[in-house]
Amino acid sequence: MLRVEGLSKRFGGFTAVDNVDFALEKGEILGLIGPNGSGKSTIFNMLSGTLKPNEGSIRLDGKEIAGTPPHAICVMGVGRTFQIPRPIRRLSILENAALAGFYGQAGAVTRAQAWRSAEEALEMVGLPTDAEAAIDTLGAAGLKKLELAKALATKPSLLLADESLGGLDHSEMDQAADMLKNIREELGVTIIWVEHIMGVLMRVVDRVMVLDHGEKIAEGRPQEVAADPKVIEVYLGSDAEETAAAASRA
Amino acid sequence: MFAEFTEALFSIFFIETLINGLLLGGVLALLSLGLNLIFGVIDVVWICYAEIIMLGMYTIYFLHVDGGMPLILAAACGVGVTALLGWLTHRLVIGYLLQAAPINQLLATGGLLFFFQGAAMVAFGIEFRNLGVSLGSLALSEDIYLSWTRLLSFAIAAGVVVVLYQFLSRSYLGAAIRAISQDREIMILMGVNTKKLYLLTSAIGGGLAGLAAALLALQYDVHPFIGLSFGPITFMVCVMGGLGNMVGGFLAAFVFSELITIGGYFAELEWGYVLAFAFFIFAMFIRPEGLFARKS
Amino acid sequence: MNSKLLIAVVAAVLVALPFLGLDSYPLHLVIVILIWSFAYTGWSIMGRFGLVSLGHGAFMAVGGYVTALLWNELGLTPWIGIPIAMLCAGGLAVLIGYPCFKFRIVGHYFALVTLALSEVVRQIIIATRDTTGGSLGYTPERHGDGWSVIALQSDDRMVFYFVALAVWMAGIVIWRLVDRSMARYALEAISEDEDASAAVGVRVTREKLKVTVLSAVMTAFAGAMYCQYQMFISPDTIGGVGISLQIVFAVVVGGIYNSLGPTIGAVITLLLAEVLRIWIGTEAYCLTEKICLNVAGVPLLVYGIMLILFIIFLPKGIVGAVADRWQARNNGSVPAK
Amino acid sequence: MLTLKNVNAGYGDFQALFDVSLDVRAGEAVAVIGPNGAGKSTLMRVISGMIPATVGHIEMEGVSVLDAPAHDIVGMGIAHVPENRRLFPRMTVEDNLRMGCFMPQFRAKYEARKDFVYELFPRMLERRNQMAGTLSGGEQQMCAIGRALMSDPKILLMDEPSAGLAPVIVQQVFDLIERIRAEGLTVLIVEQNVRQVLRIVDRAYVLESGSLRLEGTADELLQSAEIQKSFMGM
Amino acid sequence: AAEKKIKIGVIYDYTGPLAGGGSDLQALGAKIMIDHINSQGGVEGYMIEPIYADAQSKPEVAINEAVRLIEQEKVDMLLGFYSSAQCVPVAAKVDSLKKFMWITTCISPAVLKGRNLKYVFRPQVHGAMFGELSVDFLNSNAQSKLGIAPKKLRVAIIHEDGPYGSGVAGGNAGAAKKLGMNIVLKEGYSATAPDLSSLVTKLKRKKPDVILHTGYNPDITLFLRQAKEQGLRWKALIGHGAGYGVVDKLFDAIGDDASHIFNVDPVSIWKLDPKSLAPGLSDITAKVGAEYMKAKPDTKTKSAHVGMAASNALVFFADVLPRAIKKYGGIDAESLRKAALETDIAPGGTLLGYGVKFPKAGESDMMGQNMRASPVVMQYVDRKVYIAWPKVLQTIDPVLPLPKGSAYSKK
Ligand SMILES: Nc1ncnc2c1ncn2[C@@H]1O[C@H](COP(=O)(O)OP(=O)(O)OP(=O)(O)O)[C@@H](O)[C@H]1O
Ligand SMILES: Nc1ncnc2c1ncn2[C@@H]1O[C@H](COP(=O)(O)OP(=O)(O)OP(=O)(O)O)[C@@H](O)[C@H]1O
Ligand SMILES: [Mg+2]
Ligand SMILES: [Mg+2]
Repeated sequence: MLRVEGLSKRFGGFTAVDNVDFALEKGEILGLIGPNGSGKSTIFNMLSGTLKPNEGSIRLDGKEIAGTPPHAICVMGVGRTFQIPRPIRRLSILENAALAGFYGQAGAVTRAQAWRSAEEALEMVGLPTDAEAAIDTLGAAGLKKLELAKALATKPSLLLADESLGGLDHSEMDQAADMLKNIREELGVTIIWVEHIMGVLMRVVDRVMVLDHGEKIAEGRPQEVAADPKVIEVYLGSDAEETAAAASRA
Repeated sequence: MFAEFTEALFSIFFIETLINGLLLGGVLALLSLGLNLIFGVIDVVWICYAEIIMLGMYTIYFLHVDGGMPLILAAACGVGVTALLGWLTHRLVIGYLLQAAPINQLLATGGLLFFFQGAAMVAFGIEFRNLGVSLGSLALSEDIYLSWTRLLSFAIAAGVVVVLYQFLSRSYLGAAIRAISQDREIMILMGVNTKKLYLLTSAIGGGLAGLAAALLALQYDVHPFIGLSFGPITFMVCVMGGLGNMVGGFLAAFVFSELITIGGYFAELEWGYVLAFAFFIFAMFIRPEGLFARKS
Repeated sequence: MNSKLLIAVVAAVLVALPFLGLDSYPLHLVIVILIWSFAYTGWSIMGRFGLVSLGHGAFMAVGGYVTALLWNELGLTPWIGIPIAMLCAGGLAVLIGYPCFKFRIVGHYFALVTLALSEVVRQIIIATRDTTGGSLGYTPERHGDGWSVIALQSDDRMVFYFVALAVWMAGIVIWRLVDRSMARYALEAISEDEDASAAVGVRVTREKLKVTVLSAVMTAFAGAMYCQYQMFISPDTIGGVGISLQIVFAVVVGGIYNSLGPTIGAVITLLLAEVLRIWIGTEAYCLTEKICLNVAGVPLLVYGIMLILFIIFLPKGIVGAVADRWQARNNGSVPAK
Repeated sequence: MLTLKNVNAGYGDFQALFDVSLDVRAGEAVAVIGPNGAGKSTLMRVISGMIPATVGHIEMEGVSVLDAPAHDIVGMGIAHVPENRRLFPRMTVEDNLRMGCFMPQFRAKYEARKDFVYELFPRMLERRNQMAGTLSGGEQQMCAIGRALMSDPKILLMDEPSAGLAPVIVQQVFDLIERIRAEGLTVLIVEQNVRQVLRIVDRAYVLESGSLRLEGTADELLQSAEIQKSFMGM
Repeated sequence: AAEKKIKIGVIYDYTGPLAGGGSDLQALGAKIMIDHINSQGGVEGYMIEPIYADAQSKPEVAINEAVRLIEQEKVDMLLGFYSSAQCVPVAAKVDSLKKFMWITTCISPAVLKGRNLKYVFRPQVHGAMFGELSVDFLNSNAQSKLGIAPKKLRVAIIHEDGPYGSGVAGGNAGAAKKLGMNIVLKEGYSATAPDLSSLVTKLKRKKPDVILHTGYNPDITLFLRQAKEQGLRWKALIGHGAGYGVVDKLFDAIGDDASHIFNVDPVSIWKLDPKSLAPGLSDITAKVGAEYMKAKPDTKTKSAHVGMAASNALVFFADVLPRAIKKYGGIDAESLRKAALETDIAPGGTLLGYGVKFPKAGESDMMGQNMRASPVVMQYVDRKVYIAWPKVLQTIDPVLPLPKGSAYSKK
């Protein structure tokens, strides 16, 4: 459903993403990993339209979307979360999701429909759906969940999840990982997931792609990647064994 | 029409216009220095900045004319008074609003603007007061003379920019002033007393207003509303240079002043301002971070 | 229920006002306040979303000058002139707003760009003095005595009162419509985080532009109204930075997040100016032979202090503070900041 | 060296810490672990003066920390590497380090400390003129720790130094902490990465919902089934 | 017995930029005269009850105050107004309210010209007269003093762009054109402009012999200072009232270089030869002067502003008001209007020296304008004020061209 070819992004003289190709099948979960600053979020920013690629094409269901503005891409069915949660604090939790439901869905949406999809999304991630609940009542984990709920309320076909686990404790990480699985299974959403917590990521994803300095250095099933010496060198380090263990547990 | 234009263009007086622009730029640069510092550090637009300059001019006027103090000394006192005013502005108003919405901070200094104008009017009346001192001018040729006051403004503005730049980039205090604008909360972890640092910055900014006042007093009558003539231009110079960017602000002052004088030379004076302001808007579109901001 | 009743009572009082023996001059004040309230309401429609424009003086001036110029120069009735003026203001708003929003000029920068706009418009009016009268001001030509429908002129204040009242109410209604619309959520979101809003499908530039144009058009209409009522405009009375600031101040004093805030702000600031000026008068008070105080400056001074105190102690404005109190009493709890 | 007694703290009306007591002896490395929102960061902030304690005592080498003005606390030898690093993004690495040396009593040692930090992190020497905001995550963490070390502190507070970092980098950061310990520094560290942190500290406290629930040596806790279950996903 | 009284709304600018530009002094003059009349026991049994109001240098405030005084305070008439920007809208408003308005100061022709106002009267000189007089003065003296034929004379006209400056400059230009003078530059500028260096440069390029300037206060001193510093030279500088009327300020600003500047203004009442005036007037002049000094003890040179307002107010109290009461039986607008239309004061009959007569309906396109008013050309020499023109009133033979030694004199 998604086909990316020759994608590059430069900031000034610095190349953040360098000629990356990849493709996704419907319903797949792709893990995107790589050292800090290797260009993962930058790829997300280009897929979601926040940044314009310098080169390359991004085709969603055959349609070229590179350079399309973010709101349009959202309506076309690409939902994203932000690495650092960006809720609208002046709106309630429900309104945050409803906003996404109203503006982010394809076609004309009535208010009632928007609110309904918001409630569904919040239920999915396990957040309260009462109208008054304010953002301030959410902790770090809640905010991450809200990011997901906002993306889900737009009824995406492709979900870009950026470090949904960062800063969560272990039990919450597990919950979140299960949630992503659920989303795929129940809604049939295709997912790209960026994460540094290998123990969880490897259990969930179908395929892993590894970036380093903006270039793709490996791609394949979790076990293969976890064993790749190059990946171990630049990314996994001494975590490799545990990662491999997690991958095989999946 | 066209002949008139070319004649004007190739006249020696066009060169004089360019020089005038440069010298006016010195004045604008001086005006905007302190504001720029405050702007960059505290991230609050002091709309009342020009009014602090006005009060500085009054101080100098009274000390020199009524008190018989030598001009230099009076100017020094003026700097002291405006520094105190800057300090007070932060202590009594802005300090309470650091967490408030930016618009409220802006408006509070707007309230100060009215307060300063009103206070000046109550205390000093509405008369135009004139220092009656002229430093004369430097004859470059038969036709072209340069005002010493403006040359002095230019030199002082340039000097202050250099000093300020050195101060900000070399000293601990300077580094702290830059740092506080980037992350206020963790300054405490550096052992910085943020309150004191803000007050210090406000006082330095205020003191620079006094310096500007000293040079303006040599060129303009003092009256409670003099700030209105300079306020808007000063803000725009700061913004066009990139807020908190001393060198950028300095350069922007000259862009502005050249536009004003050249526009005023070829057409009626207002068109100079229209040109400058329109250019400002345009410049914001192409370089929103300021014409002279370094790309980060 | 309760609030509906309140509104009904207020409306009844307002309609009955001129028949309650209100003198001519107070009626004049009320009209002026209503017109300004409409302009302030127009400003707050965008101002409440963090779009702090200091350029509304420009829109107001466009409204007044275009209408009056069309009437005097081309004999075009304000019935057509005002819509044209509003169109011009809307065009100007797009001209300045589109690039601003496209290039992400927000906060102080937006305020200062729009400030430059009001200066540009003011200077242009002054510079084209042969047509606009420059700082002398401009007067729409009278169309006979009494009142004229075609020229939208009237000697009878009563007529203007009801027109102004209707306009003001329309302003409140528009404010509330925006408040209840989905666009409000979008704009709240945009004002906090443009990227995050765009990521959930909000068309940031378009939403901002829509509200800016609406606000500009309303302000221009207020400018035209002011011109028709006072039969006089000058760059400083309805344009320039001074007016732009006056608008912002009044709204903040009244309360930016409430439909009645701008109106209350208008009532308070305009009446305050009036009362202080009349009360304090023009005498000079001398402390000693030589030291005299020019008390004529006191209104300005008091106005300044009030503004500062308001902002420090009632940052949500009068209406906002009252509403919070009200809510606190009803909920028995302290409102969130 | 650092002692907290019955400390309460919070934000406005919200209380985040309830009656917390703990102490850290000289030369020790102590971890504070706990679920999200437990108040771990709040605890660090109270110690370094970023937020005031409402009740309780905090003493550093017998001197009350709470009696000192907040900005003098770093002068008592307490340095804090805040959550999310919090560098000054538009200043160079070297300027960031300089800020760590801001207090007048530290300035004389500036050159020496800088050399020390560069020796510890040769990468920083390489990057010293780069804007801190453009550093990679791991580099930023080095810079943040380096900045805290500039004041030659007696105790270093670290709030989730491994958050959001790639596994290799996380490893580097923990190595780094061990090296710092080797220099004789006392460390109080907050971590989500419980397994790794328990390998490098001597003792640990478990904080939940603002109260201390458990305390023990690293080994004890590593063995504890409860800890394994709730914090290590086993 | 209940005393009868006439309530008068007196509006000037006590605050804002215009206040210091002369409005404050005008207000003082009016007040001195009102106090004087009351101290004489009022007019025909009517005491004068003034209500002073501040227009704050803003037209909209002036309108508001006018409406308030008329409708709220129920004044019988308005008196005063300094700025033409205020007079224009206020006069229209007051006239449509059918109230009587006596303008002491605003001089713009635009206030009355072509408006056919019925209840607004202005004993004051109007702006075009200023402009015409200065040109007339040049026309008569160019050949003899400057050795330049009037048609060859290079004249620059600069003015603040308000109604006042524009009005005067219009008079300048009209008259100069009629006489075929060479107008090398005519330009307006905003009185609050922070810089006039471009204007000075333009003037230098156009090399005028004479500069005709109209401005308020801060802009005049700014212009003079920048002109001096940039080396602008002229043979004569002729100012036209307002800022040029405040002699002290000129000398404060540029010192002795202010010497030999000309100023067109109604004459300073203290400069007139008492013998040329009707008996009794010089006593009043002296009294006004004494009160002036009492109010402003720092004054070095008495400004013409105070006398101007005093004189113009006196015309109303001494001539119009008694006739309205005695002949037309009251102080309503209609009676005052009829009385004013009958005013016929010969030259020498006012403190300012000129006579007063208003046009009858259809006689002029400036209804309400005193047709007998005329300014004079004064010249300042060493802080003293002399009358240079017209010839009959001369107290000095005009010094022209500017003598060597002044910073502005041509080498
Ligand atoms: N707007 C920008 N301007 C300049 N450089 C940028 C910009 N955004 C990102 N970069 C640089 O591009 C590189 C890739 O950044 P990106 O955020 O994609 O990394 P990442 O893989 O998501 O890292 P992390 O795992 O730490 O989130 C980094 O070196 C970063 O500094
Ligand atoms: N600035 C703040 N204002 C109000 N409440 C806050 C603030 N910071 C934290 N809190 C609240 O205080 C509680 C404790 O927060 P704290 O940041 O100390 O938790 P933590 O243990 O560090 O969590 P994490 O693992 O997510 O960093 C949380 O409920 C949080 O919502
Ligand atoms: Mg990232
Ligand atoms: Mg934390």
